[in-house]
Amino acid sequence: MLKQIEGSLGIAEAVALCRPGAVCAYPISPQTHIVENLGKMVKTGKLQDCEFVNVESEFSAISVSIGASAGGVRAYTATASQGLLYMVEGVYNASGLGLPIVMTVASRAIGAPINIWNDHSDSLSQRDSGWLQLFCESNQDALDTHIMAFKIAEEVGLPVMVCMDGFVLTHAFERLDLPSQEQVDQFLPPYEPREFLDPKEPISMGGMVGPEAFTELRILQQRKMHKALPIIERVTKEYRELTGHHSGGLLDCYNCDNADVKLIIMGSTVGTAKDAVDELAKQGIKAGIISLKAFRPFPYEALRAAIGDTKNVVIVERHFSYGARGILYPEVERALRGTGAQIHTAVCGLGGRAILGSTIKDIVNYSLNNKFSSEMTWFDVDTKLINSYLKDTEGVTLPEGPLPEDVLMDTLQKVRA
Amino acid sequence: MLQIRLHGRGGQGVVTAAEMLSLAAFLEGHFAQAFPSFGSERTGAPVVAYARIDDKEIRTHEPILEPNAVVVQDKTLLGAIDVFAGIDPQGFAIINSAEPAEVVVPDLVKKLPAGHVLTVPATDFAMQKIGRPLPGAPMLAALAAATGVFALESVQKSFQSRYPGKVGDANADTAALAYEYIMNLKNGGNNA
Amino acid sequence: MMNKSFAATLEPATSLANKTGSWRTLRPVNVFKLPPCNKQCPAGENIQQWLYYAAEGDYEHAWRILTEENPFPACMGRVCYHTCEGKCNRGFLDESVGINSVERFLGDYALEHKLSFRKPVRETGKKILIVGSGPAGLSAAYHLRRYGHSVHIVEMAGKPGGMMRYGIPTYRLPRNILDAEIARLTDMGITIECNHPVQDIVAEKKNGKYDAVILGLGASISTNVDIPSGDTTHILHALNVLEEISSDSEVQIGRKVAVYGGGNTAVDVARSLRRLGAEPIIVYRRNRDKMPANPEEMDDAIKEGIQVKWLSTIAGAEKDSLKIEKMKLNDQGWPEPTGEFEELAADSVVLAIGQNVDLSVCQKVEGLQTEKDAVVVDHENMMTTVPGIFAAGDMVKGDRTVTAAIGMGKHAARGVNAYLKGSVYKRPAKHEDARFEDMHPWYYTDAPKTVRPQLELARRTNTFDEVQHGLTEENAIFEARRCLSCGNCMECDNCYGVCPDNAVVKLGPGKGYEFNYDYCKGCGVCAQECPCGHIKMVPEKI
Amino acid sequence: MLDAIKFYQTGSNTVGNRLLNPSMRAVQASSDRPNTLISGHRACQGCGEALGARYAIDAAMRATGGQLMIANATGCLEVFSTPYPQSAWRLPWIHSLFGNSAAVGSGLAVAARVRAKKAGNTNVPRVIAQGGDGGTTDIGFGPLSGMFERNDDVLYICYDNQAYMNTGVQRSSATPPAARTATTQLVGEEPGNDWGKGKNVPLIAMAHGIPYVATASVADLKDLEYKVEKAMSFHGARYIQILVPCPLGWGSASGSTVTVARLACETGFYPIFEAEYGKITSVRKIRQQQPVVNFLKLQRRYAHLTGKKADPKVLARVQAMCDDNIRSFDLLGDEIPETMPVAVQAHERSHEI
Repeated sequence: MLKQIEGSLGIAEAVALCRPGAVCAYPISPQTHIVENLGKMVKTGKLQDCEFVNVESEFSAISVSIGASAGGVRAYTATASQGLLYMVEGVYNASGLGLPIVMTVASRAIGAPINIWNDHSDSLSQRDSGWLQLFCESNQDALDTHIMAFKIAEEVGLPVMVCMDGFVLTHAFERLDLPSQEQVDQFLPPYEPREFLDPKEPISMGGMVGPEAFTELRILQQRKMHKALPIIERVTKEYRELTGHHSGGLLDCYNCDNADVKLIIMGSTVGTAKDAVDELAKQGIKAGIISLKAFRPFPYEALRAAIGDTKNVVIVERHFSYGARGILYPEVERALRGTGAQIHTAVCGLGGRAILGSTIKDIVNYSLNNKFSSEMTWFDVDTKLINSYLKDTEGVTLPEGPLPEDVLMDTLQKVRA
Repeated sequence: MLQIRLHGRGGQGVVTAAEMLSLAAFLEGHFAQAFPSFGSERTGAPVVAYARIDDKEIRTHEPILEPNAVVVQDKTLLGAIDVFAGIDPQGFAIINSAEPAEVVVPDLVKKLPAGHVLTVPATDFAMQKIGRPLPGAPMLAALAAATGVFALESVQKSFQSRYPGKVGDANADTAALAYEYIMNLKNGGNNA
Repeated sequence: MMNKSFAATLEPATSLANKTGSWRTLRPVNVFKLPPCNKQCPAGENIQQWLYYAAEGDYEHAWRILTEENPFPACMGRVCYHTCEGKCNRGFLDESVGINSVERFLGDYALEHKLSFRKPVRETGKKILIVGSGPAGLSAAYHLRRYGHSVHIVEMAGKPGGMMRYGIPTYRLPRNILDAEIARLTDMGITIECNHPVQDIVAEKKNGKYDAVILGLGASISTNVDIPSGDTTHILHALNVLEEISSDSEVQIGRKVAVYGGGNTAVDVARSLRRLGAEPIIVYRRNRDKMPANPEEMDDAIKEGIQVKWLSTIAGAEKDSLKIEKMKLNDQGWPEPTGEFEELAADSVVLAIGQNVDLSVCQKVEGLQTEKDAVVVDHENMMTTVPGIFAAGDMVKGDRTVTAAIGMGKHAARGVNAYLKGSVYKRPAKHEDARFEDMHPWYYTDAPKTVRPQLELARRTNTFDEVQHGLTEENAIFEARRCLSCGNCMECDNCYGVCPDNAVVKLGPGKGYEFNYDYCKGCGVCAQECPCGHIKMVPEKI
Repeated sequence: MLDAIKFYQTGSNTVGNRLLNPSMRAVQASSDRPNTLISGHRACQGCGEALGARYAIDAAMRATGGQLMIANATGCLEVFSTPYPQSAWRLPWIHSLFGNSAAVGSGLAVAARVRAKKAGNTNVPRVIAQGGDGGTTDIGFGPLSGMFERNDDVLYICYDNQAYMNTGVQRSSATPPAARTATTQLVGEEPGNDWGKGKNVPLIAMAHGIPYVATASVADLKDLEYKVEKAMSFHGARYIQILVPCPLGWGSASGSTVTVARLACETGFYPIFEAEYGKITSVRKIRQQQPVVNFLKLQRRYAHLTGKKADPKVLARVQAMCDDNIRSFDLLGDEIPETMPVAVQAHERSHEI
């Protein structure tokens, strides 16, 4: 059913279609509208057999979800940024316990300084949390991914984090095609927990595991992640066949045939980038976009296949690792090892700075003109602003334009000299 | 693709207006997108919202820097920020004011084609019909009248579906007043 | 079946595979201690155990446990001076348990329900002669009969019972009770021949072909004291007075009677005389603290209006007055004359200053050693210096009470039984004492002793009806349930409950508990929280 | 008649007693008690928490007919009961984190209700969340307060041993003044834990206006069981705080666990009471009052108050604290104390508005 609605409402509707038993809410922008809508649905009776719990913190949001999931119902919650960090202990715990919770992360920067706008620092900080992390490029993709997420989580036996860009997607009013309840019921069977607390068959969940079995437990957790890759693909296929929506998957290629450069992007920037490369194509510049959907588990093989023999690969990231470089780079490098591809990272769109079509075009041109002097380069930097500080404090300035990591490091040499 | 930028102040329903605009376009079978300038808006602060209308899927999520139309819900913003930045030379501008465009934005009137810069006393209309200074519906109706891209009825329907009952109807009535006002202007009439 | 997670999800109760008993350095063990009441009881009654059953309302079982040691609960419940109660650990808490009254309840219950002693399973064919049917003789007869021996008692008086019949006033022991309890013994097959004074023990034994003899002669001769007096003065002996009263003959004794002495007999006489309308006054040479009479009896006597002249001796007697010399106690607590005298109006004097046994018949037996007022016995087995001849009761050194006599009778029977088998009886070692310090008094609730309803004092002074009434069943249970069960399990479930490791196994009613050493970590909470001190922590052998 | 006779041997103070009507005996007296926490667990010798947990959960099992599940905070109880590959629990049990057992309990309660409703089942399993004092009064306090405030259908049991024992006896906000812990050593001007700090969670729980709040101790089993059963008769948020001595942390003999707890109550050191909808409804009176020194001298954490070098002023201060408890809670008298105004939501929940 087509609707012109806010992304958050679309997600709420999608979650409701999955018949959760528990929805836990704690307010934090920009995810709030999702749970507000779900709360309303529970209260009006539109969403039946579900309880909406207004908790007092994100820590309790994940904890109530853990309890509900361990108690044998579908559990859902949503958060962002500081909220995600506040629940981290529970995030790791949920995956360790193998509870198929689905959580939306409306990606937002982490403070300090406090910043409510979008980047990927929150979701990427949970890289090693043991959750599946699925990124969404549009609201339709996000809506569909949530429905798939429940099925994937329950089949794999691990929780799934659906990462959608805060504000950019959550607050955007767009045309969304919602599957019918019948379709979703057909796709997602009634919840059959793998294990849950049941007085009829008492189990002890969450015992203490020492060195004697911890490694093995972790290996089995890794094995679940490996299992998840084909499950994501199969579930995506089923879903696409049922709805005709081209959503989900491990990754998605656009304009990749014979592309001279391929951009690997996660999230809402993909849409902007698609328009941008279409415009470049009119100028004869062949750039392709790889929308990376599954960040955890990481689809090494699918990515290698998607890159093919393309030599120029740029990862567009909305975050980076302090003291290191891009977060995706090591994964991509691992995927492409031996192909001879040149891999670079373009960092932009931090803390809500818009990634424009022009930004994408700049990155493509930078790559094709072999301007990447360093593994990582910042784009859309307000050089004047940063220089106004650096000049006063350290007597150095940065050049205009994209800022490569080596140039940034060079300024240190200059200071020393 | 038609890209519209809406300016106003927190509390004036700017974001809602953008959403209603996208809904009106959706109701006519277009693809449409609306989104606010994401911030922690507080009442009275300048607010920007965006809308796109197209006949194919809208993929981009960048903010609108080169709008085809600018809607200014609060005249006091004119001196404060450059609301018309990047406006398409063939674009439209609708300003909430009882005064003529030539008085309010004489420079812009000169820059854009004749009849593309229009004022409408949207707040007055809103006070008449809704009783509160919510100029969203009349501004959209004015835009519809000015551009002809979507119909008055779609604006009315969008408000009525969002606010079923009295509030929606009052918005629809307000929209009708504004629509007539612009049509009258376009037809060379003098609303004064 | 659930699809359980590896390692992080565990099956229920799998910890049972972890035998934590290996942590232990101390292990709890159940110990059975000797309660102070049992220890004190001259008859060796297992008081704690019969109270245990009485508390359950299983009176027959309680009575059977009681009569394992003592065949006269109804009598004892009336005349025993219950020194057990003085030792009762409950006394540290509130008041001692009214053991004696529960005993009487059980005795009366048995009489009311016509409970009888079981006949021995087999007859040994051995014959035993018992001389004297007082408490010692009857007790010995009872125990010997239980062993399957055939027992014949000879009694010089007209009726059996000895001092129980002739030395105790009826207001303390109605004779129908005594008769009923003796009848239960004869029902077992014990024969009693009254009006049969024994002149020659050895001849009686030989002629009757007895395998052994037990002598149970009572202290039936009142001790005399020389009081300078005129001829007209009435000087009587306590036992004679009591015997006269009990045989219902008219007693002519006067109104103001001085009872001279401070023992139980003095009190018995004074109280009996009060019932005859006299105004007895007890004259005693020491003070109340030093008085040997049972304090409760003395309390009752005072309540009944009996006066006492403390620290006084009778220096002389005239027709209707006595010359009293005031005494004082020296450092050792013994009375010394002060040389001060006073007059006391009195029609007569009853001497109650002690009784003696007539040992003349013993002195005829060759080799039978005697000492002052007693025959010499081996106190382990009560055998005299003549093999085959045993003695018990007043004629053996020790307390001259009914209860002591019953206890000695029992031991004499055990001695005889061993002797008949060709061995020598040795008393078994006693269990460790159950001390109050080893108990956990917090658990016991405060509760006053049920005071047996007493006859109104007014009535008591002119009737020989029993002064002490028995407990109702309700009161008896209440009283039995006040028992702390010192040193012996009362099945309160505390050890079972307080074990943090669930290592105490409850075996079911009457069976108590055992420790599951597979899991017991030896923490000792059970031992510390056992109310009665039944659990002890002992070092583990490592 | 046997039942009617007031029973003065050990009365109601022992676990059972063969003379008592079975209905008057503790759950723990029954040979078929649930033993929800079974042998083989790795608690220290004389562990008060192991004892308290079995007492409480067994009672709750009886009260719910076995329809019960547990959310357990991190801590000794969790560590000693469920080290891989063995669990000492016999009922559905989950351990998630240190500070979230109240919230996990809320989630379990939601799941239980939703599953029962979907299945058309009216017999909804009940939920207990539990933890030590650290997990309750400190790190888990936010979720606990949230659970109370929402009036979620969870009984929270705090096994209060007055410090972080699992990590090696560090101070918590439940540690009493002057007590030695690894982080409040017996040095300086005021050795041991500071005076004037800490929080009284039972009173705070009452201020939430929840249906039921109680304190209890392992020294009074019947009272504890009564309170657990009472708690299970309510729906909504409930809180029971059970004093569970820790031989390791308190420096008491392993066999003295119950005795020490008893002395804590009999000295007024640890008031035992219950409250409904924010109002105290009963107070466990002191049976045999004792000076607090009798409680302190059994514990090495208070060695500085009772030894040769003891400062009598500090001991007097502890005694004054106990006396104050005795007065405020009327532990000796007949009154039920007015402790504080009742929260408005309590009136609503108790349908007094």
